[in-house]
Amino acid sequence: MIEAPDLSLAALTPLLFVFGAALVGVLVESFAPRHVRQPTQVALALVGTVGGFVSTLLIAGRSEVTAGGALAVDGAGLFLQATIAGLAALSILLFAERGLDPAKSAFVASAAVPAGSPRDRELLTDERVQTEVYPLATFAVGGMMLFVAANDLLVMFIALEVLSLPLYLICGLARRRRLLSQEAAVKYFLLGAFASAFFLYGLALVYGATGSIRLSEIRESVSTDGTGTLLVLGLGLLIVGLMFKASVAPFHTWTPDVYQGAPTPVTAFMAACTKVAAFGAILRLLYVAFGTADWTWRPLVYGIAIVSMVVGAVLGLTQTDVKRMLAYSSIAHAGFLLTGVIGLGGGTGSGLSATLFYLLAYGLTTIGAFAVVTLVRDGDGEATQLSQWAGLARRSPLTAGVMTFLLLALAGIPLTSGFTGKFAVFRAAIEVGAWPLAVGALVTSAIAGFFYLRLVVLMYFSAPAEDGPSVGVPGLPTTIVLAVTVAATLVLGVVPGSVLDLADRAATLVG
Amino acid sequence: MSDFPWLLAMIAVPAVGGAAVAALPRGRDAAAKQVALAVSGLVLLLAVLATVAFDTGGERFQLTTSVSWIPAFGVDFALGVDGIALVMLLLIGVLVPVVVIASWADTGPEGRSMKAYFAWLLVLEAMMVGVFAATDVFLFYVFFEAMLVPMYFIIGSFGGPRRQFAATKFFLYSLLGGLVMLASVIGLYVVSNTELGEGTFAFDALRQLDIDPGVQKLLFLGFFVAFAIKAPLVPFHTWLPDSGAQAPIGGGVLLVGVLDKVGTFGFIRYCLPLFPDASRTFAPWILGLAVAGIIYGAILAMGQTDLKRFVTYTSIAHFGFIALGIFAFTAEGGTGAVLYMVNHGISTGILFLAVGMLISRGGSARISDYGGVAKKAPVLAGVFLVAGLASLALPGTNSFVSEFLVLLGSFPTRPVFTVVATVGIVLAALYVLLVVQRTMHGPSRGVVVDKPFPDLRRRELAVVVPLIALIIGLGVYPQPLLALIDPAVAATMTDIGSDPAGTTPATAEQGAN
Amino acid sequence: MDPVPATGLLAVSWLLIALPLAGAAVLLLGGRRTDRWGHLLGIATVTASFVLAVLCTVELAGTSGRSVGVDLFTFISTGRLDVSAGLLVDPLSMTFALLITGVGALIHVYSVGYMAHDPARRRFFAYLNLFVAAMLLLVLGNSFVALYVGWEGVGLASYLLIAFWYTRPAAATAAKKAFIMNRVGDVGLALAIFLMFTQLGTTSYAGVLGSVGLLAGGTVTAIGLLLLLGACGKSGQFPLQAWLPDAMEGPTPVSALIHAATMVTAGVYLIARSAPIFDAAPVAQTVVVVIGAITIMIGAIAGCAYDDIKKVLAWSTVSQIGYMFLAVGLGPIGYAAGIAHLLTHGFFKAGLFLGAGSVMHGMGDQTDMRRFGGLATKMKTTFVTFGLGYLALIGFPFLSGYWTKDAIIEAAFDRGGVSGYLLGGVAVLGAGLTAFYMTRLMLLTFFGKPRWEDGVHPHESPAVMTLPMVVLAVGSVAAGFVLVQLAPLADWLAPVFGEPEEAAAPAIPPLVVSVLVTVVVALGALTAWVFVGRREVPTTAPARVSLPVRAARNALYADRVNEAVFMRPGMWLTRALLWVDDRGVDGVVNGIGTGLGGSSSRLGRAQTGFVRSYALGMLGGAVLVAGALLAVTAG
Amino acid sequence: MTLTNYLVLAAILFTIGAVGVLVRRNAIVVFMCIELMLNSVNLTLVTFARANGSVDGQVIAFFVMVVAAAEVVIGLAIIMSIYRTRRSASVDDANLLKY
Repeated sequence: MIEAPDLSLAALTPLLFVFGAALVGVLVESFAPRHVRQPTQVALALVGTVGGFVSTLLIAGRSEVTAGGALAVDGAGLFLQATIAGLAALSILLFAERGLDPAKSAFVASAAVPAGSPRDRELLTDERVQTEVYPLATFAVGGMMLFVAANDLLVMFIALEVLSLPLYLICGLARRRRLLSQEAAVKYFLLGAFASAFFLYGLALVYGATGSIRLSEIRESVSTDGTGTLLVLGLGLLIVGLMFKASVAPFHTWTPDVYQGAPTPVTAFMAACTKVAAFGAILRLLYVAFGTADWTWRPLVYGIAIVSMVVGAVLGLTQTDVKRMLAYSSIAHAGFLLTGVIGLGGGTGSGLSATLFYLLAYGLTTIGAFAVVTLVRDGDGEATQLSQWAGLARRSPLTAGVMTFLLLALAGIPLTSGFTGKFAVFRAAIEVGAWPLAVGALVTSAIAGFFYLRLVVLMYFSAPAEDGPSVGVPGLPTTIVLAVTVAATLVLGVVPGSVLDLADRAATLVG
Repeated sequence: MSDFPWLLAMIAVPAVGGAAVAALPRGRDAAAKQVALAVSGLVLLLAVLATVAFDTGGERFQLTTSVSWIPAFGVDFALGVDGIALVMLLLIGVLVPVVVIASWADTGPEGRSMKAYFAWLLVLEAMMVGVFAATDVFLFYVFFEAMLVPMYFIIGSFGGPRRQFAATKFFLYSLLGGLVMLASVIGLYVVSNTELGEGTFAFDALRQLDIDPGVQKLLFLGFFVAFAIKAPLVPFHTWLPDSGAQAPIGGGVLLVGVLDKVGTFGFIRYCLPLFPDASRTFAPWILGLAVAGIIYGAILAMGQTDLKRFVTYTSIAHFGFIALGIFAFTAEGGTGAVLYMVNHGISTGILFLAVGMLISRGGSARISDYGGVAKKAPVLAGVFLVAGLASLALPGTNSFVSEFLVLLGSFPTRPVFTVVATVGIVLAALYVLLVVQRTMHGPSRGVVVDKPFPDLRRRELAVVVPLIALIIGLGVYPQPLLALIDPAVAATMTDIGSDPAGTTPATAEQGAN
Repeated sequence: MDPVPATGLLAVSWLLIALPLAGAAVLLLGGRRTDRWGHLLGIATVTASFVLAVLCTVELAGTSGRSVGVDLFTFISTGRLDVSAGLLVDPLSMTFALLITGVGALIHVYSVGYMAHDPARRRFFAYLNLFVAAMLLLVLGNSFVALYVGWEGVGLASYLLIAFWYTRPAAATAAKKAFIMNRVGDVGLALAIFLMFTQLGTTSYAGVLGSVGLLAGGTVTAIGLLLLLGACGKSGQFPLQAWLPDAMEGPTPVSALIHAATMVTAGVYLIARSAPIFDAAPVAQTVVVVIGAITIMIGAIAGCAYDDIKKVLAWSTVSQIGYMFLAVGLGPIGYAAGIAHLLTHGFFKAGLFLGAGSVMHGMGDQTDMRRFGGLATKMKTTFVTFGLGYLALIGFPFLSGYWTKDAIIEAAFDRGGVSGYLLGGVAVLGAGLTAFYMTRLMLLTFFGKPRWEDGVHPHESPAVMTLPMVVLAVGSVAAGFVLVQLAPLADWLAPVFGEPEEAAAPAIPPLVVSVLVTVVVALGALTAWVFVGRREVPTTAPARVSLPVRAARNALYADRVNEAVFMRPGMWLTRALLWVDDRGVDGVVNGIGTGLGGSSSRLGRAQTGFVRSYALGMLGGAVLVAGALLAVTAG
Repeated sequence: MTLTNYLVLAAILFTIGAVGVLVRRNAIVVFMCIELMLNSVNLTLVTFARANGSVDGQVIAFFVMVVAAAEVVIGLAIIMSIYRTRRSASVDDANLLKY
């Protein structure tokens, strides 16, 4: 008689909530009549994500390893899960926006129809929408939340796939510019699969070296019989796999293409949530499994951080597409986040809470920024060309103002959440003596400042372009998103105290 | 009376006022002006009352307000002023209303509504007050950076033809410096964390730290770069001519008159007291830059063909004097330097305004387009001359006292640098009189003939008269300001290990030993 | 030595300065409203302070020690520096005060007529008042700082007055030149003050002059030389003499008051005032006398060659001030003599200028002497007064110049030794040259055939102009006798310079000296008559002249030198720096920007859009990562 | 015969797969190469499982297969859609997004 592994359902509520919602969503998709699907699916997805969010708050403070040691439910995990769920809820709202596109949805009516075919053209304006995107997204959210709680390389891998596979799909579901969208999907898929192969091989090597895939056990074996070549190689490959998801240079190459090609709400979702999830996993891997041997990977991460910041900042300078520009900005931010990871020191530094806060702040701001992108439209969908934004401030001061504020936050100007986050992570880095890294980061953020500024200059100081884009009137969902993100960006910049304390209290990793 | 939160009020009033102006419906420019004038006038009143409430004999920092802001970082929202900051607040209080009146008739490029301009002016005022009134380094930094935003929009939206370039250059250059400083700010916090057990940003606490010299050097450089860009010292100056030339006159006045002072203020408020050893180590180099700036700025000023650029280059020369006075580490030099900050704000302010009045008539900033203005607009010419004389530090004008003090104070410790700097006063005469001759004297030429070129109007007189009054008044009787500044500088000298009482005469020393 | 606090009338001696200053303020701020009565106010204020000066002098004479201090308010007090705005009323300062206000008042009166037709007459009087105020501050101030303030104040006034007719480019340029060259001198003065503060911690006369003894020899010399630099700038002494003749672009009363009688003598005052310093610094003194001697010659030589009546007088001023420098450079025996000459010179040179002005007035503002001639009959008063001034200047026996100049020459010889003879010789030679060029001037202007331009009808000037000339003429005749014989100035100034000491054994008996001088002067005059008086004078200066004459016409190329040494390199430097700033400093800044942009687009190429190259990138990255980790663990 | 050989073989297979991804144009083939990499990992896993004398590795291998299958579904769907649009499965043709 084998007894079942301990399973603390309470600790798993968030996950159960989200996955439950996703599964129900599948059923709805297959059985509910078409006209009720859209509202039902949106409702379901929101219930799932918001429910997940709330339940994490309810069980906040728990710190245990459960599911037979496969899952670690701890402060950091819950904080990240909450962040993911919350950001996901906002993204879902963006998905659900029906006011902007004349066809009432950003997603393709029928993905199976070849792009550009007569049928496709007639479907373009058809108000019929496919709703599979909601359960898919919900599954991805579940995968992400699982990812950050994984206490076991296998679970981590499964979670990785669970969050990736739906994303691959929904990247290709744009209603307009379908060629770009599909190309983005293909690229994301192939490269993602390629990366997960690396991750998997790393898993295998680590398993071979330590005889276990449980993070805690890896930690023990590392501290007892040191780090052999096999183990180190494994670690390297695992890092590659995770860095890919976090879009850290030099594994960033997919990011700009996919961000540009994917439907903007999806881009927002990926930019915010995927990053959070990936960094959650990175933190776990590096500190729970390899924290005692941090001397092995610290120099590497140090270097990668610099590369990522420089690549992001420099390549961003000459972008001509807003979404692409934001993609490079997200690469640079990945670098800044890594300074926070460095700042974790021997796991004691303030780096963990700093990183948690930064992820939250960055996620909110970036969703807001993409939300604004969805507003600025011309004849065929969103006007993402920088040149089209010229003189936007005259057309719609409010939109321009919101965008400017969010950009300043991304640039890290004081009184915005971006500044608080930067301050936190750089402080962490300097505390552990990594001041050259911090200085480098600061210089690169000055460089990055240029391209954020470029957009501001265009919007405010340039004469409006002829036949420029119109600013759509956002429906309720987008309005909520904008309100929340802007408010949060401001609050986290002006009175971040409480949230910082929260992150501080949450900053524990078990396993 | 002194427990009223003067400083908080001086930040809140313009901030709220700015928001109010921004909230006005489109096209209500007239209302915007009136509100802006009223608000800035109120701030001036507050500044004066605060000065009355300030006790020169009392604590170093007074009128303090402090509430915990971000406990996680040990940051307080702490305000307070010593004499140095207080005189700067007075300067702000005076200049902003003047600028508002001076910009009364301005019209934005491409027919922009000037409403935003006045809103930004008020926001800028709030930020400037904050930057001088902060006694918490983090808070100081926040204002230091946030201050860029309004000025960025003032230049970028209401400036000259190349305003986009100028605004971006201004913002990025300053941002770069600021971020480098941020590294030092954090470093300072970390040091305090290790020394005091819990990190703090409170200036007075940080002043007590004794920091390992090596670390001091690094931290000092971080702060120095930011301030050297802000001030600006040669060779970090090239953003100023661009910004100054493109900025609208009002913005230019505040940019050169107040914003740049944040740099020199930073030297004396933060660099010296926090990093005495490093300051002494680097002093020779900085003095080199300062003196180079005096000569370099003056010579370049002579070579300028654009009136606004001319003014900015004269300022670069003046900032050299200020830095000289600060890094000479004598009470006289320091006091002179601080007084210089105020005086330069006034004298360059009026010079900039006079230039603006010229340009508003001639419609050109090229020096060569003018000539013989004195014939057609004698009063304007007179004002320009007075401004010029003030900027060449003629005795009887305010600048003389400060420049004289700076040189006299620097001579005992740094004779060589001072001698070179003193040559600068000849160059100053040269560049001022050159421009006066080209534009004001000789037969009327260029736009002076083509355009109507009326003499000063009532509103314009209202702009210049108070400034001229200050120029003469402070030139004849600077003592009140000196009395304010003296104790603060003395305290700084104690921090850096110089004799707070001033320079001991060489002969007296011989007598002593 | 320390001045006693002021009482009675002296306590309000600050009114001396305040009155003209108030006048200036009213006239400048009042604007056109004051046009009608502006000039009267100007005269009133100056006259008032003259009267006050007289009364003060009388009272001062009564006080013991004849040195009274007036403390007004604290000007600058910070650190160890404590400058109080205060006055020092003593024989020296009052002597100057009298000269300034007296001659000043006369010239104000004269200007009423001279500027009658100028629309900006009010402004003119405002500036004149401003000048008088600044000059009085210069001489009455009780510290070197106060002196410095007045020093630059008069500089400003002179700038404004030279550029009074600013629409003339020449005037504007001359004014600028004057101010700049003065500033060069001011640098010296300023540095001297800094040095005093560094060494003694004070800048007041009492403090500094009282404790010269504490200073090291080198320091004293340094201070002395720096002060001298300042003096040279103000007084148009070598090497800073070039601005003074150009300053004649200003209206003639200005030349008379500022550039002849008062301001340019400030240098002499400075050196006399700092007597203790110079007495303690023989080297500095030597430099003073040498500069004095050189300047005597430069001025005299240049004076011989010019045809512009005002410029000749200007060069003569330069050379006469050279005499004064020579005198004060000689130390105790010379101070009184120098001041005496300064005063008499004030009278006759002012008179000469006013005369010249009167001539120009009658000749339609013509200044070229080759266009004058035969005016003696046309303008009798002018001729007589001018003639008296002329005689006084060349040292015609028993007129002012005779007494004071001879005293200086004697003192020069009394210095003894080679240097004594050298200096004395130069002085005598200078006297001869003076006689030459002044006689030439007289002949060209008042004698010979008329060479007037057509349509010029010379006429005597109105009484308001001639009256001051008459007064000054009287001064030119009598002042010397009064100051040297009747009521020796030396005794009056004793409290400042100490009791006058007679040279133990005069190298050459005074009588011999005066005879010698008189003879040389006569010779000079005769030569002039031989060269100029007997012949027909061409109305245009002959082009083909001997080298020395050409050199003299170019004022010994002083301007050329300035141009070659300062102006051209300066312009070149400016251009060079402009380039450096634009391409160099700013080039780097902008270059970084463009460079980043360029590298950005170049790196961007790596983002080819091909999945397979992305995969390659990732594989490469993976290899690097693995390599790095292995390197770390292995190493 | 030692287990090392298996590991080496797996490594070689992995490399072949990786190189294949780099050199082949046809999306399907590229995808198959990735599958090859996954399976090489499986081989590694089971080898280590034997070496460590635990079954974990083999269990993991099963998981991997399942995941791979899922990947196939998604992948083929995506590739199909783009193929139907472009009438070509060459990954090099999907090149609109760059720089």
